Amino acid sequence: MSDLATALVFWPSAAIMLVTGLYVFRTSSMARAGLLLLASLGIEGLIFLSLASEFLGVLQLLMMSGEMVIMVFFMVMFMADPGGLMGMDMTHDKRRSAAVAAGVAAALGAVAVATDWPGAVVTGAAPDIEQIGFEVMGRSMLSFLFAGMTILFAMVGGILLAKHGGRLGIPAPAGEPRDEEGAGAIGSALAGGEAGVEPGVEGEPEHPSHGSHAP
Amino acid sequence: MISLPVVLTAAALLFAIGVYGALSQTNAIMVIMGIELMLGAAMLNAVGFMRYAWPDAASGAFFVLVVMTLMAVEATVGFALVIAAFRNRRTAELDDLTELKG
Amino acid sequence: MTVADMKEMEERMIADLPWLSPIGALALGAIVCVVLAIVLPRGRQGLVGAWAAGAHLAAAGLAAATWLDRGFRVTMEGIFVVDGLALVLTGLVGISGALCIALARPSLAGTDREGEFYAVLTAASLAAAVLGAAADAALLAIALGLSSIASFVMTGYLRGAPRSNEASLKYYVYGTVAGATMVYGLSWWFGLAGSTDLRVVGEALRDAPDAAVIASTVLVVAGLAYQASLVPFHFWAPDAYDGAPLPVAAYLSVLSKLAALVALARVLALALPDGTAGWPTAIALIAAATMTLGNLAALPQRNVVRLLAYSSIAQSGYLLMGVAALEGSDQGLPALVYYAIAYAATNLAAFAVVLAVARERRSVDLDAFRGLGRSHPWWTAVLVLSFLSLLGLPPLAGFVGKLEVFRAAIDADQAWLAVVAVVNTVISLYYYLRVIAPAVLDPLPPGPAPRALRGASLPIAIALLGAATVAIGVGAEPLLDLADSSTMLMRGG
Amino acid sequence: MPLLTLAVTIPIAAAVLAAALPARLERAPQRIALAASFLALACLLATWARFDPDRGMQLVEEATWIPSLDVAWRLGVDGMALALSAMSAVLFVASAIYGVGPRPLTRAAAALILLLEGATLAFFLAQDFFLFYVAFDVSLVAMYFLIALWGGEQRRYAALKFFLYTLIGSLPVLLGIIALFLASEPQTFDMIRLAEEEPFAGTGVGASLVFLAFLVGFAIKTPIVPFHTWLPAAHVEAPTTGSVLLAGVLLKLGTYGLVRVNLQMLPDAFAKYALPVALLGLLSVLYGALLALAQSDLKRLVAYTSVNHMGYVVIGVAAAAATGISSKARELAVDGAVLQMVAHGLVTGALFFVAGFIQTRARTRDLGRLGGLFGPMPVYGTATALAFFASLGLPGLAQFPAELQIFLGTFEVYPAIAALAAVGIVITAGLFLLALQRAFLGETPERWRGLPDLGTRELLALVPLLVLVVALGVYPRLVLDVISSGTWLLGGG
Amino acid sequence: MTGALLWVTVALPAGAAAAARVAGRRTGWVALAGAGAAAVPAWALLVAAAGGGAASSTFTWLPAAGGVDVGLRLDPLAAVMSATVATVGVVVVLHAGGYFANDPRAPHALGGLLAFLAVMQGLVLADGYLTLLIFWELVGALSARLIAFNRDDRTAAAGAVRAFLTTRAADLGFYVAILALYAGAGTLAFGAQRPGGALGALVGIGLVLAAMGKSAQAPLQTWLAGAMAGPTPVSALLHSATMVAAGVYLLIRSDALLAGWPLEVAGWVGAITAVAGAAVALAQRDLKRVLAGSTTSQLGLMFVAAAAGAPAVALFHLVAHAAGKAGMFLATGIFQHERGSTELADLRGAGRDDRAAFAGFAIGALSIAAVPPFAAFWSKDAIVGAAEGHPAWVLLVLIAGAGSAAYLLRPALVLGGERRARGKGKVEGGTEASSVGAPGDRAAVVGLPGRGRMLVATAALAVGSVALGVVGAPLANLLDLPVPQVSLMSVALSLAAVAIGAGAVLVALRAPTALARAALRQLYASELLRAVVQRPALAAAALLDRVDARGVDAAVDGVARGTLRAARSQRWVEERGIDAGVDGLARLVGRGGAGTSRLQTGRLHEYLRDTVLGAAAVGAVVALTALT
Repeated sequence: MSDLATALVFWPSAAIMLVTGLYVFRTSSMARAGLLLLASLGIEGLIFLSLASEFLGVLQLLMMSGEMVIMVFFMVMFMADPGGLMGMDMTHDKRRSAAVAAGVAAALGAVAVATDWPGAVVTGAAPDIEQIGFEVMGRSMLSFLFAGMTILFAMVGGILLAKHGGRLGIPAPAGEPRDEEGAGAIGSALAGGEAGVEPGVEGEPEHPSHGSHAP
Repeated sequence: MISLPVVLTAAALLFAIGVYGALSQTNAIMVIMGIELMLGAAMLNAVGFMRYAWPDAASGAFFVLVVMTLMAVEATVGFALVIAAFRNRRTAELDDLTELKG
Repeated sequence: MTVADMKEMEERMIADLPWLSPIGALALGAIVCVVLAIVLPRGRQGLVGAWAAGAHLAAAGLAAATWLDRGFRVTMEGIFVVDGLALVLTGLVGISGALCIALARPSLAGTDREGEFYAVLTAASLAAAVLGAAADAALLAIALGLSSIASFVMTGYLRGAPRSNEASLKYYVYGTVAGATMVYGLSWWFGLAGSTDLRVVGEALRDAPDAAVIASTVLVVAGLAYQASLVPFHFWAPDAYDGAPLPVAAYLSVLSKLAALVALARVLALALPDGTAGWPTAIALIAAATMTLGNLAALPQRNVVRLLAYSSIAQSGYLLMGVAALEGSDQGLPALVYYAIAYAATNLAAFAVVLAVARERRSVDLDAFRGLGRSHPWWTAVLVLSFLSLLGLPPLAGFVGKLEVFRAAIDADQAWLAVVAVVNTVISLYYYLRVIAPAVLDPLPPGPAPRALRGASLPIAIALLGAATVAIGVGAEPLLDLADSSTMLMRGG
Repeated sequence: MPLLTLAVTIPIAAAVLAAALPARLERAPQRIALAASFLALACLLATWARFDPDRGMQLVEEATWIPSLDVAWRLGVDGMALALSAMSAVLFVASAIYGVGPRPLTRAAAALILLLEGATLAFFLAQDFFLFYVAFDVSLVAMYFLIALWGGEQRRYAALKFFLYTLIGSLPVLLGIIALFLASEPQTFDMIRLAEEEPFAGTGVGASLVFLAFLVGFAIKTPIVPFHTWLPAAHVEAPTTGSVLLAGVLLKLGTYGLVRVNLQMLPDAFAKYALPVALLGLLSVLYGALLALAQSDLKRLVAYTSVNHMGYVVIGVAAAAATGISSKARELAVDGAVLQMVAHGLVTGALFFVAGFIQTRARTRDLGRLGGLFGPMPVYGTATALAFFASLGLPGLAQFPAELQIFLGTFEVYPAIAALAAVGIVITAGLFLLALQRAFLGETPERWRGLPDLGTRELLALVPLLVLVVALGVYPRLVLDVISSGTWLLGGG
Repeated sequence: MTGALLWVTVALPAGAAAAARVAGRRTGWVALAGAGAAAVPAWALLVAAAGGGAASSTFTWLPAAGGVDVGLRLDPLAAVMSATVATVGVVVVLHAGGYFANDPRAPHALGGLLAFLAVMQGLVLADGYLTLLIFWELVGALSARLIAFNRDDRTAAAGAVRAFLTTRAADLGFYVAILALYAGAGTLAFGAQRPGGALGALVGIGLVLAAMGKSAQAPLQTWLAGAMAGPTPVSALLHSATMVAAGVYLLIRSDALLAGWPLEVAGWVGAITAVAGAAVALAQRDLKRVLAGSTTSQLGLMFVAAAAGAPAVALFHLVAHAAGKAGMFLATGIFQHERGSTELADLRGAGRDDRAAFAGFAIGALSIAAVPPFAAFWSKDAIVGAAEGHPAWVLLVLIAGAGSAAYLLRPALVLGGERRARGKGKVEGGTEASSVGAPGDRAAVVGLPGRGRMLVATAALAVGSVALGVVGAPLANLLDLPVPQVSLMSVALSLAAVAIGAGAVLVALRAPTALARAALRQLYASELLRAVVQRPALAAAALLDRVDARGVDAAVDGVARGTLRAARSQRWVEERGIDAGVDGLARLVGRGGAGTSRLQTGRLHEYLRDTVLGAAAVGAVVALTALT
């Protein structure tokens, strides 16, 4: 891609990416926020494309579309006022957060601009897909495998944390004597002395599947 | 035209937006979004560097892949946690999580 | 790169495989755990734990065998270093991980995700072992990621308990922010070096512009420092330990922390050779801040778990003295290694007793420890020994450890840091005594006798850890030899 | 034969044996304690026979332990170590004979007493700081349990106070040891070498701080006013044997350390601070004497006289520190101080036995309630009078030559302090005579008419001490020839 | 040879003491044999010394710093003292055999007496100040033990305690003197030169003070009166003849060391004590206390003699006084047995009942009152002569002489006067022996068990009082000192004084009541000592005890808050005591702990914010260190 084309894609994309990114946190609707994030990161994929990283750009677009759809689902499921109808504020400590963020931006931006970055200043090139393939299947094989492990255990962990009810969907046999010592003991350990609190698994709320539209 | 500092500055701004989100949002999901943006900024850096400084550095591309993986897996676990939290408290507001302190 | 090159590389990597056997054992163990957890009936999930523990011990054994038979080697085209530091960490992870499983087993028995828990724990151990051996930014990032994720999951294991949930969520947000920060910093390192290989990074950073080096280094350090709970990246730790199941807290305070510290040592030594950007001083300052804040914050605690959390933050500070002395002294690395071993045994022993008390008395308030000496003399003995070891009294493990880091600090011209550490040691006496004194001195409070605990794994673990706390101090010589001969390959490129 | 090692290990091994005995062997613990304490004494007497007073540190037994830190099992004797360890062994034999309270020793009591013996002997004989400190702390623990398990009504309070005070006191000692270790070149825990090389020669800030650390630690143990408040409480509540050993042996740990460490290893710093230390000693002498004068509880009275008598030791050591190298006064003062430690051990041991005997008979130690005891208990009265007179420094009894030498040595340096300290002997004379008058003279009240005189076991425990008191008083060279501080005080061996 | 003899002299009585303890019923005779045997080497020493022999047997006692020696020595002074002690010892032991004839605790008493003889021999034979101090203190301890012989008697116990404490307090001077001497002269041998300056002053003051205490010189004389609560033979041996003379012996022994102002001080003390003691003696209502006052007074005269540069005279008077005063005590012991009391009121007419004993008493009294030709007449005249250079001392000595006549005539008149019908004497106070019964029962008196032995002993001393007048010159020769000159003037003066004193009693001139009361109460010396020493010490002790019980930090807090807190009893003390040290120190640190703990708010976004700020700080620090 030529410099001009790059510029033509990059500038507006970058602007949109940043604006949508910022508006993720300025909207009072969680669904909107999710969509904005999707947009922002999707646009980032476009930028990747413009910066000659076609493989990564495409990958980013695909990932984001998948991921963001899931995220929107979540928002609808769990958030108070997912549609932002109530206009409620989801922020705290905004001024100081903004100041800190501005400071971070200033510091990083200043260093980024001021630094005489090393390396060849080239145009129009980036590692091509073959190089990436060699990298993945060669030097970074171990890391790649490890990334796979990470995904596996993120899934396992996610299920562990999120799935409700008996093990792997098999309901506990009725009448089986439950070892209350196990869960109870840990529970009390965490409760830090509040004996009697039995936050056993059975104590979970039954159907937390949607948010309450409390006034 | 475009040059490396421009890309890096854009990434820095994106990162700062992510930081702002992580700091200012009361809702866990929103905070996760901020984190996604921060990771996105890191990817943008790497891509920028590959384009303008190290065209042959495939390890950078792999690094971006890794970051994408991280985005995905962290989101997965994050959502799972939010579900669990919601089951317990019917809320994912971080401001409510103040039982542990001191 | 040609196909022939590729072939050659492939052969080299295959030849490297024996050096990877320890982490291979953990990886295999973790995956089989998942399968077993699915396959085995609910009453048999304990077998998953046994398998996981076996995998841990196998990893430790393979690490020892690797050290003895094969020696040290940079493997996988330079991204994975099998040297003394990494092998010691792997061994520690193996043994401590197995002990953590033994600690966790009584609490977990009968819960609904027992098998998966062991799987996740083993994955965390795998991540810890890899973290300590990674010499590549991408591997580092993903290893920290897996380590973090597994930790979050374990912390939040008690889904029904709001405290566990809260702890996990806080840990998660804090950890992912810190991880993202590190990734951002690593991306700059890549930009400065043109490679994610930390050795190449080290060469590049030597001459790179200061501002970029400093900024990126701070960002990278943030990620590792958070997992090592160093000030100012420690905020998650007390809350997470407090809310997590106690065996998990023990795991986090030992394995995750040590892995992060080892990774920190390696990353700093590789990427910033010869103290580029003056990091030894900065690390020394962080060490001083960490031990001071940890000790001060521990003073008012009444919750023994939180107290131990702050204590372990303070211990991170002492451990970090070894890292700070890496450049200035040959004794820095041995000090770090020995202290890590001593700390692992000691802190696990402390947590084990606290866990036992929590299970029996359903409280971890200071008052729950009153009169412990009357009802459980052996627990109390181990508790006292471990706390005194944390304090650093001879002949316990902690004493030799402190001595080693003091030595290293002085040898590295950081005597001021040793002085700070000494002052901190004095402060820490107070809160350790706050637990020990009522446990040893008070009579048993009136009330119904608590239920006796069933099962042998916890008492055995307590006994082993107590013995180790003493033995590592009294028989320090072999371990000091080990520490002395543990090296860090590829230092300085 | 490694006699010193045997002297340390036999009691400890016997302690383990006694603890492991089946409960039905009722008399076995006492027999084991007796046999072990006699064997330890025999080892030390054999050492005494082989001892050459003209050489300093000698008969060193050394076994490697942790060579990396130059920690070793180093035992050795010079005059002070031999005299004090032999005196301790005698007191332990007496304690083993008497048991705890009126009954024979139980398993736990025998084990604790033997553990205490092993620890204190190790402390006196240790020429390695590692061992020195471990022994220091183990003795504390054993004594704590002696008080806490067999003490009087407020034993918990007393034990707690004792424990906290002395544990807090031991921490500065540890820090001082670490400082000495780190400052030595090459670094070592070898006390003989540290005494020769004096890593903290001079009076710089470092030397002063290390000196103060040791001083505070030993001052609490000794105890020097104002660190003495734990002592009366501990003594009043401790069982008879506990008091005997606490006063007779454990207090010497402080003054021994003062000589061994502060005087031998930090002479310059001590010279700088000699005057304040001597003034503290003087304060102890007068304060202890006056407080003792105000007591009506016999044990409290004796406890406070210990403060007084240890004050003399402190004065003597301080005076020795103030004088230059190899002056006459220095030798006199240190000879006197060491002899005073030995004499005080025997005399105070006897005094606490005496107090314990009346406690078991009359169930009170209140001098106001007692009276006319000479009538029913002439033997007891005579023994008490002898012990009293010994304690008030009557010539012909053990403490006179000790105190005289301290005065002679001190007067050349601090005439005013020596003269004022001599006032202490008048006050102690007063308090002992008044006690004698109140408790033993006058008409015997009806309630004490039937008190039985001393039994065989009591005599067996007490008489040897009194015989030694007389022997040392008549011919102090029995011990002084061995002490011969001139040969070892300046290091070398 | 002579060296061994020295040790034998000390060891024999000690061995005899042990033998007497186990001798059972025959203890009196065993003790006598022991004392007699012990006298042999003592006299042998005197003979050797008379033949010009001198010896020393020492050994290193404290090996440090070149060694400090102890040992015994023979020189004329030591020999004379030793012989005196041994001889009086034999006589007193003989008497005591009778005195304790019916007492089951006789072995205890006789053993004590013999043990005392052993240490007294050690004292007089000591070579060097260290040895002297050792025996000096031992003598004091044994004295206390013997005074408290009658253990049911509270007065005796109190007397013993007071005797020991007073002398030991004075011995503080001895200690300090030894320290100063060693520091100044580097030796503790006799004959050392007094060091100059402050050290010399300490030596002088210290030794004089020690001598004053032992010899019961004003104002430390009160213990001697208290000591009279002991058995009478003990009073005879310790508190008249030998032990109390040790102070004089010390002055004589330290003649050279104390030359100059220290002796001047001693002289003044002696002269004043001589008068004060006489006054005290005059006012007493108890015979033994009369004799005690007299002893004080006579010892004062010896001080004067020693101070006036006539140690031979002092020694002469010491010997003469020993015979006379011991004789009187022994006779008193007989009366005591007969009347069960030593109160003068109870003894009225006792001399008529027992004329033999009265004769012994009278001869002793005449001697002490300086009636010619009895022994003390010569010695006292010599004192007057020796003090010529000090007119004031002469005057005081003469007054004391008059006083002695008066205070001795008074009891003599009582003893020899008409019996007065009266019930059984008061039993409390010095009634360790069985009293015979009502006064006037002469048969009972004669049949008193042990009376024979007591009489023989009394008689022996009476002979001494008669005969010893001639030893003045030989003594002086033996000691190689100027022979006391008895001038007509001094004879006349002292005779006049005696006459005045006796006359005053005969005309029943009464002293002003206030003075009499003061004299009866030891001129308030006890009150003085109590106010100056005892009360402050006890008050300080009590105060410190209160302070200490509340923990040392309470003292810092001030008295006001301290008293307030006292109300809050034991509980407070406990908590405060334990935690004060730990908490107080840690409070500051703890505040820091609370502060850092407050950072942990539990609010995640604040954690993150603080972390970013902290990281920024770290970055800033790194940047600073990297750029500088």
